[in-house]
Amino acid sequence: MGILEVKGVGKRFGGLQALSEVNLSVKENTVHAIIGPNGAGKSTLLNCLVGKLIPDTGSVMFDGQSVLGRSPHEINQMGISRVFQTPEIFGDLTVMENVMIPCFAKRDGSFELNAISPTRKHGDIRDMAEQMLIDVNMQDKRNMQASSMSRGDKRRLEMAMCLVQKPRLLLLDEPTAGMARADTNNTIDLLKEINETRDITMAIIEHDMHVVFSLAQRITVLAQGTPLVEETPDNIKGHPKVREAYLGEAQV
Amino acid sequence: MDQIILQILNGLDKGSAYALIALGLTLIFGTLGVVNFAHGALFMLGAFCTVTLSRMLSLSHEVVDETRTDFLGNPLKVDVPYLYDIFGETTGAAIIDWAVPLSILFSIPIMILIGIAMERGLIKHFYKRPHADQILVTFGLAIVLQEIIKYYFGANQIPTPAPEAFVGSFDFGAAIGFDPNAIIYPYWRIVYFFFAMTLIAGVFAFLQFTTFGMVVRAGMADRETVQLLGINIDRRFTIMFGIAAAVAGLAGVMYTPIVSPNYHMGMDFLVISFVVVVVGGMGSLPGAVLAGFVLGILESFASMREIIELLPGINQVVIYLAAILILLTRPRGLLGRKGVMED
Amino acid sequence: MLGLDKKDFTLLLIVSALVLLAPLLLNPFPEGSAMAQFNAGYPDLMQRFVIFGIFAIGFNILFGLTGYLSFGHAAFLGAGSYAGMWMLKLLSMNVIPAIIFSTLIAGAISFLIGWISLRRSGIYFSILTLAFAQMAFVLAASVLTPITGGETGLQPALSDPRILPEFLGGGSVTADGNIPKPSLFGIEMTASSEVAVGNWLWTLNWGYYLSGFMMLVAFYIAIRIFRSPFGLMLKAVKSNQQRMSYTGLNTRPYMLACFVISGMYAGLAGGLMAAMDPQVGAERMQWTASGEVVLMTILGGVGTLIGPVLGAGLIKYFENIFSKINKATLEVWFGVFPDWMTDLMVTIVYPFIGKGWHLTLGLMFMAVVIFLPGGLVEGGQKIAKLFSRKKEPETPGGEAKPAE
Amino acid sequence: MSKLNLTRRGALKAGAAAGAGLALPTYLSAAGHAGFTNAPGDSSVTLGFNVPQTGPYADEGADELRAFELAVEHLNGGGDGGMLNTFSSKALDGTGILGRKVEYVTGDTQTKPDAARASARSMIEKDGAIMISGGSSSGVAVAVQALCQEAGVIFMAGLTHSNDTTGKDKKANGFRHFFNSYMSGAALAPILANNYGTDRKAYHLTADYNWGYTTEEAVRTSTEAMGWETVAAVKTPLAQTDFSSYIAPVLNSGADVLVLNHYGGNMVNSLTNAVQFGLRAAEANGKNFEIVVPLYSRLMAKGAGENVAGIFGSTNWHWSLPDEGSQTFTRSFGTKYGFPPSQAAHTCYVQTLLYADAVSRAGSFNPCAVAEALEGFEFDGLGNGPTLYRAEDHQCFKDVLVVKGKENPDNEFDLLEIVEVTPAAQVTYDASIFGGDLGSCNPGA
Repeated sequence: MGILEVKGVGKRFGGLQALSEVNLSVKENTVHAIIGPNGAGKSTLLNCLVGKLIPDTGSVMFDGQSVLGRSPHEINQMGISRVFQTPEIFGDLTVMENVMIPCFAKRDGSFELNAISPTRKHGDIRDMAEQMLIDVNMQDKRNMQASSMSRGDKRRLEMAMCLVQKPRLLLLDEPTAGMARADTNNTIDLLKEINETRDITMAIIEHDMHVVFSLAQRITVLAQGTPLVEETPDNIKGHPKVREAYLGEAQV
Repeated sequence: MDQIILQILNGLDKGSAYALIALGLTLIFGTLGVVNFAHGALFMLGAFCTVTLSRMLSLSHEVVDETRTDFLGNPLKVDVPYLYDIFGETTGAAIIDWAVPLSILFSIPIMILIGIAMERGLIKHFYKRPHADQILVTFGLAIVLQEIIKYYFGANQIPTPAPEAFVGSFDFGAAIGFDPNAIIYPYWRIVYFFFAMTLIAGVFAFLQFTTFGMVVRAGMADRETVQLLGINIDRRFTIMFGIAAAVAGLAGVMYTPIVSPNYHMGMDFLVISFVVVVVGGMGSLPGAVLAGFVLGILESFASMREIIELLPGINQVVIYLAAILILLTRPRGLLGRKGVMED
Repeated sequence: MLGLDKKDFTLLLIVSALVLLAPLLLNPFPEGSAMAQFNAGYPDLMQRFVIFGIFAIGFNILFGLTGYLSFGHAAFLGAGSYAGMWMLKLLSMNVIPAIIFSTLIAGAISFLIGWISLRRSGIYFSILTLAFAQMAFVLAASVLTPITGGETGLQPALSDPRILPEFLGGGSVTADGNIPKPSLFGIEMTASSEVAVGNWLWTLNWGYYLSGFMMLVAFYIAIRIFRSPFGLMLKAVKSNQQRMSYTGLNTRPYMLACFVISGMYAGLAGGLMAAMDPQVGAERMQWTASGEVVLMTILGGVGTLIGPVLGAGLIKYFENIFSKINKATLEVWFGVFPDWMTDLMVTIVYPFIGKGWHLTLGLMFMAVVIFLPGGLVEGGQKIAKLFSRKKEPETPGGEAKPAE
Repeated sequence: MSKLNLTRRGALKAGAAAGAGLALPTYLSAAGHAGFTNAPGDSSVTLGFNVPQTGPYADEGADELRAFELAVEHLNGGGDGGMLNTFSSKALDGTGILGRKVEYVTGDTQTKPDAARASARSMIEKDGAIMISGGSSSGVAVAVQALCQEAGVIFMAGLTHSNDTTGKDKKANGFRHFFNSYMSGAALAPILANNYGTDRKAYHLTADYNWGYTTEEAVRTSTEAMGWETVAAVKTPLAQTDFSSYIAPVLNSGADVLVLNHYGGNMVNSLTNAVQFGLRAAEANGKNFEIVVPLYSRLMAKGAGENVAGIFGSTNWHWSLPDEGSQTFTRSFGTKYGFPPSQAAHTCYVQTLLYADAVSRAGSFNPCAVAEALEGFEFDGLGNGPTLYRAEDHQCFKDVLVVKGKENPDNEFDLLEIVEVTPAAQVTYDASIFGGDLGSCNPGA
């Protein structure tokens, strides 16, 4: 039994069958990559996992509980965090505040009317956030306005915001898209370290095969809305079906 | 039955006024994203173009008539328009009588100039500012324009009748087999309806079939890309503003015989025009027109005696009630685009 | 101090001092002098300053923190006023029940309207709130006349029951046959003391100080909300709702709580208005009244603590002081000049005062937004910067501005 | 703590010119003042004129303000003295009021009860006004009247036509010279019956607010008493500008008379729309279709233009009245401003004179003394013939004018012609029929 079990999921947009009969099992403490050509349904699948979309058929179980019909904040509270393709952060707020918000969500749940007590008196939250900033090496930027940072820093911040919640499953949507090689390697190292030291399961959508093969323990190949193969990285390399699906697009 | 047909006529008539005002507003607000609280003022300025032209045509010199007296008992001074001297009394009177239709020609260049001046001088600097700032600056401008008009024309309504030829009503009922007088409708309102339809069609055709329109539509969808293509979208947006002002102004010009203008008429229409645009859906021109007609017809039906007796006060709230129901069932109004002014 | 950090506490102290000394500060010109026209230190206007201050502070909690622009806040002000007035009619002329009840009723109504309107965001939310408020207004002015007094408004009457015992402000009629006045355990809201120093005359009014105290409480609570985790969440709503839900936070209850708090502020303001001046007109709910609080907030500075209060003060000052200047006043002012010059000056200034006060107001709106983007607070900060020697270190990344 | 006491303000105002030096703080106590709010100093007295200066009634407000300025001028002995010369009471002699020069302050009601009260309060609290007058709507009049009662000053209502002002909302400190809905109905009905017959069917359009209700009620009752039948009465929103959807069904409803219980912009628009729909030219039930406007004003007639031709209505006063008082007033006003006064201007001018006269006769500015002098006061020479200020409800009873829109006006002011001057006796009613309670006079302080 994996921590995330997707069974027979299908989703239709008007005339387009975006997903059909998708099965996926993500084992605890592994890094599981989902790859596939453009339009294969990767993002749709991800959106079905976090409650942004509701699949027409099938089931999505996280740790034995169904996530279907739950809203994104409930699914997050179950232990699933998501990193977006373009970093989604609180641009108007400071870096510190950005990290404190998920701490509050972790401690107080999805709603708490803390309308009178001063934020600065919540020492535990402060400590949590402070430690996280040190972990991602951003403590010197703590008072900067988040939107004024570089894209790389924004992504690091978003990662920190997800990690500080200690999720059990981290979903990453092309975490290295548009990054320079050096940054990509840094990100790979960071994710590896996270996976190893924090016991966080990861599901990652990625185009960059270098990233995929550096990180993933298992890979699912998606094409035209259905999973083609689910295998270890070694077996995926040179798999005929995968070659066929990518039609030379893959940089294997 | 005749009552229903009559209220549909009324609704179309009201709707054409709403649609016309909302059309101009949605060009600026729904697509350029500027919350323009001065739009009602443009409508009002259009109406006062008519008043101004009609005053200019009636420019007069005084002739003392010894046979009559004024209110203080002095000999009465009679005003004789210069036009009478130039064209003779009959032709002169006829020209003055046609002041409202003549104002169409008079107001177009003026309104376009006002619109362009407004955009260049003020709005241009506010495209990137928060909506709150746009509200404050355009509301301020609306008040200023309104007060200037009040200073010169007073607060009272100024009668601006339609030409003699359009006075009276057309008996629809008789034409389609009802009793005489069952369904009558004033000629001028029929004219207004067709005028509105023509203007709406003109604006759509302009945006749909000209290169200019295509560029503007592309610019509305994605301003940056169009600019990257080396097209000067700013200038085109300026012209769009001019056109929107002209549409609002023309709506005002033709409306004067229906409701005599005063300086406040723009504010009276401001709320309803925003409601129409939003109910139609942000960023949608057809939506604005459709919403105008839907709300116009609903308002007409709600003002039927039988309905008011059933639901007292319904005539007062029907537009707002409809707006709430539409927005709750259709999140982006009737035909709105995703992501326009949703945050 | 009081759970505030030093900076906020200083701000609270300054505002408290201003409220306390307003009767002196707002009457800088001696009685009878030509400039006395600009004195604003009389009870009615001072009460309006602080009451509209409360209204604007509450509105700013919604608009400033979350960015949700409600165009129907006047409905809560009006509902609060009607509720307060009914307390004055039925229960007693003591203002305490009126104020409490008006806040609660406005809270209940804002819960209903918020619950529905918050299903939409952006302009769609604005139009929903506008539609609800306009419905409330037109119905209050017409079919609800038995409850609201219609267009004429609701006032206390000699025939009202006022069932509480006399010492709690009950009783229909006073000993001399008049309607009792709103009071606080026997102290009438209109009661004032006057202090005269030379030709200066200051009116210290009970109603004003009660309203002023309520405003300070409201202001203090607003600071606490701004600095609380709840306030942080509201700023997060404004910044990025998507991230918020993927962080496990439910935006709906945060928004609804904020909307209700904001509505209760409006209700409190409405209740105080009824208590200070026992008369409620339906036009208190009209869209122009909703628009006015929007303008106050923007004028003062959206999202700043003190801005809305300044904006409210400025607009009310214009409405009450500029509208009262007439040609005769001008002739006195410019009377020192030769006749032709007096006439000239009067001709130039006349369009901007008296019946032209709207024009001046409109010009001021435009001037503020063009020259002081960010409102009066930003203008104040600019001036403060001019005078402070200390040069601020340039931060190219942009240090996040504290919400001042 | 003392109660509100503004007596010192007037004294300070007067003394300021002398330039008193810095004095020690003086705490005023309740004792030792005149016993009423804003008692004036020895040299001047301040009146507050509260009129709409912005909004749709701004022109009417401007005309009221002109009348007030003229009244002040006449009271202070300036100009030609106006109606001081024709007024039956001779207590006023052009030396101000009780020897004090009359000064005034102005404010903007915005035709909103809230704004009007704010403005009036500032006059009372800041400027020391001892009397408030003016206004152009009943909502404003009722609100400001209640305020004056509470503050202890006299309110001399301006233009307010609803029965409520001196009916259910009457106050001991408030006085109305203007006529009301009931009188309009009582004056109009016989004229309508004479001209249009007694078997008419009426369709009412009524503005959906208090004044509309009382007017519809008054006209219905009095016309039905003449034998008319009311086919329907439809309420129209106050904010309505285009009345087409209300007018359109009228012609086919079986009615042959349309009664427009509208005032101001409502009336201008609904009448314009009705004429546009051809109602003036139409026939129904074999009779000419007719339109009636219960309350007329010249400014409204101007806004409606030639649409008013031949339409009946009632009005409080008109400049073409032939009596000496009216003629004198029209002359002074017209000479000063270049056009004739409106009925709103007339009522405001007369109210100011009546107040000044009552103070002079009472020999005191104390509101209770003034009220006593006004109650039951009979006078003449201010237009409208012999008039009674009835003590029971503080309503003036005088002749009411029934007017008709002129077919061929000579000039832009000559829009209405007087059809009939209905004598006061015919429009007098029992003071108790509208309920309400005057209470007792409040001198404030």
